[in-house]
Amino acid sequence: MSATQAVPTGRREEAALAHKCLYYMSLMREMEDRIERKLYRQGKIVGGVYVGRGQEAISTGAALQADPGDVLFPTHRDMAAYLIRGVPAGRILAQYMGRADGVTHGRDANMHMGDLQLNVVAIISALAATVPVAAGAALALKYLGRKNVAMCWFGEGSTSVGHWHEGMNFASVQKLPVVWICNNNQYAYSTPMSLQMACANVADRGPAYNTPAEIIDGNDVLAVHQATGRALEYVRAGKGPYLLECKTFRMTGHSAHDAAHYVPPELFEEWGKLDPIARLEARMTAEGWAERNEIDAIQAAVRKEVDEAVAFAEASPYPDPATLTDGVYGDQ
Amino acid sequence: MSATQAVPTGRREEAALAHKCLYYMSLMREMEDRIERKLYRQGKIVGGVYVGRGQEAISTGAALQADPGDVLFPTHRDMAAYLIRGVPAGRILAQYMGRADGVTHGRDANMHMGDLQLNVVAIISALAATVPVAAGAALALKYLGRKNVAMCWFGEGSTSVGHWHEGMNFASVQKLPVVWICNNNQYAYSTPMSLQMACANVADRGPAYNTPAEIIDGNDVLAVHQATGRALEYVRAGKGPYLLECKTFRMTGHSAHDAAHYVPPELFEEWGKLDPIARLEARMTAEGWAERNEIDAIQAAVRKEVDEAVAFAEASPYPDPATLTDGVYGDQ
Amino acid sequence: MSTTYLEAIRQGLWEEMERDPNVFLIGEDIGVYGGAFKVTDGFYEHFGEKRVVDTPISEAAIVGAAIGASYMGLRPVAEMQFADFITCAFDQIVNFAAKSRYRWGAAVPIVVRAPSGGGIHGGPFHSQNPEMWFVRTPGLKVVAPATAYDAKGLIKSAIRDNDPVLFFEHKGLYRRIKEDLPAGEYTVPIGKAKVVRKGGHLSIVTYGAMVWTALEAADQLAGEGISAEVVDLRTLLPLDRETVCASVKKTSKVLILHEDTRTGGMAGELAASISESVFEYLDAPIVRVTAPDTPVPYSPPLEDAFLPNTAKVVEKARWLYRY
Amino acid sequence: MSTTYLEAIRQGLWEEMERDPNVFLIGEDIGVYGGAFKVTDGFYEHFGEKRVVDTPISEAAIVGAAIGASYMGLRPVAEMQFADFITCAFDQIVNFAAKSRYRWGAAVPIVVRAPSGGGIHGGPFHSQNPEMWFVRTPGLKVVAPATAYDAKGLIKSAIRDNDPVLFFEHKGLYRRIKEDLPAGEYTVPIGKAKVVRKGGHLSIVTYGAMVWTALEAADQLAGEGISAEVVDLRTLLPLDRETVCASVKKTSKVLILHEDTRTGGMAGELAASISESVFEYLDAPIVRVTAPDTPVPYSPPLEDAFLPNTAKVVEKARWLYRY
Ligand SMILES: Cc1ncc(C[n+]2csc(CCOP(=O)(O)OP(=O)(O)O)c2C)c(N)n1
Ligand SMILES: Cc1ncc(C[n+]2csc(CCOP(=O)(O)OP(=O)(O)O)c2C)c(N)n1
Ligand SMILES: [Mg+2]
Ligand SMILES: [Mg+2]
Repeated sequence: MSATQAVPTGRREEAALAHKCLYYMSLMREMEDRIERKLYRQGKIVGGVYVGRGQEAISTGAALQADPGDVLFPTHRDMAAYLIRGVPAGRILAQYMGRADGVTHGRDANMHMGDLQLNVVAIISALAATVPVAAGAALALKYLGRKNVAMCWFGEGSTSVGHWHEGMNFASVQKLPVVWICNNNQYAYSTPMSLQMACANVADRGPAYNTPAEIIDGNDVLAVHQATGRALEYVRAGKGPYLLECKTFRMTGHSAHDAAHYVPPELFEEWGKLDPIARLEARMTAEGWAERNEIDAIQAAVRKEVDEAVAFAEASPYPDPATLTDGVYGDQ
Repeated sequence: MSATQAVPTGRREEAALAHKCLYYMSLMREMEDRIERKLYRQGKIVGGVYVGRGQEAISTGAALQADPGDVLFPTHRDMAAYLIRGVPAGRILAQYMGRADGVTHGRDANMHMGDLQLNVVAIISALAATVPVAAGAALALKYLGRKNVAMCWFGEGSTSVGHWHEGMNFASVQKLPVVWICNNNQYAYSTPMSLQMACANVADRGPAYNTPAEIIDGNDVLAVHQATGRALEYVRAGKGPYLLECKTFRMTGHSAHDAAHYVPPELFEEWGKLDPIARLEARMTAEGWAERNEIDAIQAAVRKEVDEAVAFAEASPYPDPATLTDGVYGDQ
Repeated sequence: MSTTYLEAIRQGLWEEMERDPNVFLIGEDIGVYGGAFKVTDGFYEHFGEKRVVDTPISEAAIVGAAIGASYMGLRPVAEMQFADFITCAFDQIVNFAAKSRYRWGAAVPIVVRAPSGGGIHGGPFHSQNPEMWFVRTPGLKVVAPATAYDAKGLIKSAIRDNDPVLFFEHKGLYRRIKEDLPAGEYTVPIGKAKVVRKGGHLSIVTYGAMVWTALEAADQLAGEGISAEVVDLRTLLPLDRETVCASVKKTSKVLILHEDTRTGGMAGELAASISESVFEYLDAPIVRVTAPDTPVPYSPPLEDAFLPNTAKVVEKARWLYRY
Repeated sequence: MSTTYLEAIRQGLWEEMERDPNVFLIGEDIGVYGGAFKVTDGFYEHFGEKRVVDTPISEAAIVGAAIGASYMGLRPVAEMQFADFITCAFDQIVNFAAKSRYRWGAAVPIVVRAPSGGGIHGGPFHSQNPEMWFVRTPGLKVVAPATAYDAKGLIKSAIRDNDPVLFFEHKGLYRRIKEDLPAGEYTVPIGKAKVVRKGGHLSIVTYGAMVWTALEAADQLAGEGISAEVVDLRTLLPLDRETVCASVKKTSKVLILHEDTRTGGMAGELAASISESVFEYLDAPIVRVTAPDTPVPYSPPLEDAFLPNTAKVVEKARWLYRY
């Protein structure tokens, strides 16, 4: 009888979930480390690089609650959502490197990628532009009688954009099935919360749309997972949208070329102690969900997977310039 | 000793204010009646006609609190703000009739008019577009060390527009001296509140900007006046913006060509009983602020003023087509 | 039974909604009220609130929601109450919708209907011709019908098209023009111009309401022995350069006419195309008749001076003929 | 001491802020951070938060607030972090700012700075050339300097101008080009093109980063005995048609070059102007070298194929010369 079998059923599910969470968070972390600290510095990524270091719990915890038929709208800091949807790590790296096997075949950069087969939609750069689009997808799901929902992420800074307001409002008036997830990492580029909004929390904006808003610990993947479950229950019941504000911190500059001198170092220190991966690992061993060597095995597997993904991406050719003008229109 | 002199000082001020309010509300009513029910039907106004019938208390009560140096941003239903600022009635009518003496000299239509000398800014059609502009004016007033504020009106429907959100947010973050005034007349064209927003009141949006928001009876001109006073005190003290939601009703179609079949007739009936002019008149006689014959005299004076204004406008020539391309640029 | 331009669009929308349950309408005051111009009058009663979605005042959300719904397989037709307000949805149209297919292969089969154009004394914000903001944006299609027949046929094609189509309906034509439409169902292809009057001395290339001005001018010119060919572009993007160039090849002289302001207008693109492709056939300068570079003024005498008209076209055409 | 294009803009902004206390900056991350491209680095420290206003992510509010502040007598300089996001402020620019003076006489002396252009592998949303959305909008001025000298002189003129000026800074030039600037203060007039290289066989008309491409091409062509004149528009609206037409009159052949996509691009307006005004002087078709009609792709080989370059210009110029 193995250790896992000794765990009662409920605990077994928790343990399995924790394993999954750890795997995806670690995979995202490793992917982004490789991108930002290696490939970018090697000049293999010529465009912008934005990572979600320290925020992995949010896309992981939330996306793991989604059904495959639920439509995801991740931001530039939600790579785990793609991984969970089954977008191959190698294709994501090829995407960053502008290769033919990238998710957009070299047409667009970094996290600007999507796949309608997998129900994951590509952002555009303009922040919050996906918010009304997610509302529209939710409208369609309702229209078509599907039981699915849209799940749309945005940063706290993005809530200042007019499109955000219009999308939130429209979705609430129409009682659309959408879960809004705010990655509140307290900075938008160099702009702190205090220069972004006069209210203390993004959740304070829920009442403007009569949308229930919950504040959660965005560095606790299981808390995010549970809260998303509550939100989904509400939303699937046809009660309208639900807003989750996940408090977290951007453990990096805005992008690979930003050293974040404007962030008080204490903040990095303080939040570093709340690292969602370290926290989950500690919890897993404390709860008896995993032995240390199992955790090490997960991390080793992740590193291997990323090694292979890098190899795949580096082997991928650049797109053929002859394809430059293809696909602007469908009837081309 | 006249009746007015018998009134103690405080009461005398109230009486004088009531007279002023009655005069401007009546002038606005008479102007708009003449525009919508006479000139428009006579084909003398070829563009759109939007009136503020039933809502006169809001622009009147609020604008009467403003100092001449305060900058006003009225909507298409706030004619009293112009009259109070001293824009001549004849020029407003000439504006509607596209004449050379119109406030914009025939360049723009109806309430699309402004005069920077008088600190009143012209709206554009796109709703809520003045909201960030008013924030900018307030920023400048603060920058220049003036003690003045911006006062910006909008309909409840306009709060759905992204620009509204961006302007409200920016003003609150910067603690700008601006009083926001919502004419909540419960319809936006044919769209009722229930299809416009999921919250019950526009004031419910105040917390999203940490902006104090007060709901007031928009058909009680003295209540509007008092509330504006409170708002101005707060705003002039440098505490940031303040939002007044004035509940009222649009006692007309959206525009002169809209019969408003979509409005349940009971609503017109119910709100008709709350007519701000009739209410003020009743209060004035009840409080002993005016005799009936004084009120009649005000109404007669108003009619005469509008008669003269119509004559002025009708006598005004059309703009000279030779001026068509003038003034697109300053250095032309 | 003669059908107005407005009624033709109504019919096209109605037929497409009957044909395909995934077609739906979204916009401000389009439901119970039937739309500011009553184009969708009766749709709400017939198709219900699911398929006729009244929205808050949120042009960006209207277009954004249309995009999202189209990703899920629906065929949204969004209405801008006036074309002038399309500026509020600009980012959604030019950045989200236009680039989606090219970037990641996600088609955006939406239609954005926008009543545009002047002549109704609507002033600077109810009279604009915003087409060139979009003609310069790859990934969009831009349609501007002049006749009831084309309006119906093109709205149907737009709905069936797999790319985002901006449909500029000239509000001055809504109730002004009428014609008998075929009994059966038909479509008009996007991307094809039409020679609406044959002529030999010069070509007038135009679109939208100005097609009627061109035809009136051609009539008048005919009386003077000048034979003008009139080309109605019908679609502005993708542009049917072939039909335009073929006409110029034949007549060797071309007058380009549009209601839109001059600088950066459609005439520029056409002039470039013509002088690039059929330069050797040109016997005279390419002539433009357009509105001047100002906002659209409200007062009737100003707006009358602003808009191109038959007299201005005839005068320029005469000059061109004599050149 | 050589000054970069970026540093030239910095200097212009700095000098104007020193000169006029009513000039202030407004935008995202322009304060403590010094701007995404560091154009305003050090401004916050020197001028303080009153004159360097960091905003929420709200392009419409940034431009709207600039308009409102300008009504009160200030001289706001707004920054779009990337020109691509100007679409979010579109209504404020084309409807509020552009039409204000014409409608009711209220001047809007604002500047909107927008880093535009490709070549840095920024992909579809960090590489666009949005100028034509504005060149077609009467009431705006549109400036696009190619040199450090012009960038400094034009930003100063833009700030002093009494109308809304869109200032497109080519981000690919920021640190790529350098030149010695005069010690004293100077301005460059808005609305004046410049012949930056004289030549007799053909004219290349262009602006922005492509001026350098044109000059390189002209160098190469000179080696083949082809003498190309290069005209740098510098201002796109109001357009200096005189300088362009004078060059064409002299050379009788013209190639128009822009980094922007083709359809609806600046080349169209220029072609129309040329074939309207100096048709009789033309000895060859008007030739365009532009980007193709697609979004700007990210991957280097795709973007390289997308952008016009010296080889493409030389090839077309040779063809034109031989025509
Ligand atoms: C409309 C718009 N304006 C500006 C930018 C430039 N920009 C990119 S990311 C960013 C900060 C975003 O902050 P937030 O929404 O909090 O997300 P985070 O990056 O912190 O996850 C900015 C200003 C943009 N992409 N879109
Ligand atoms: C951005 C925009 N969209 C649509 C319109 C068309 N429109 C004009 S007034 C109006 C209703 C406005 O409602 P509200 O803000 O409540 O003001 P009210 O007219 O009720 O005073 C609409 C939809 C517009 N002017 N601007
Ligand atoms: Mg953030
Ligand atoms: Mg209303």
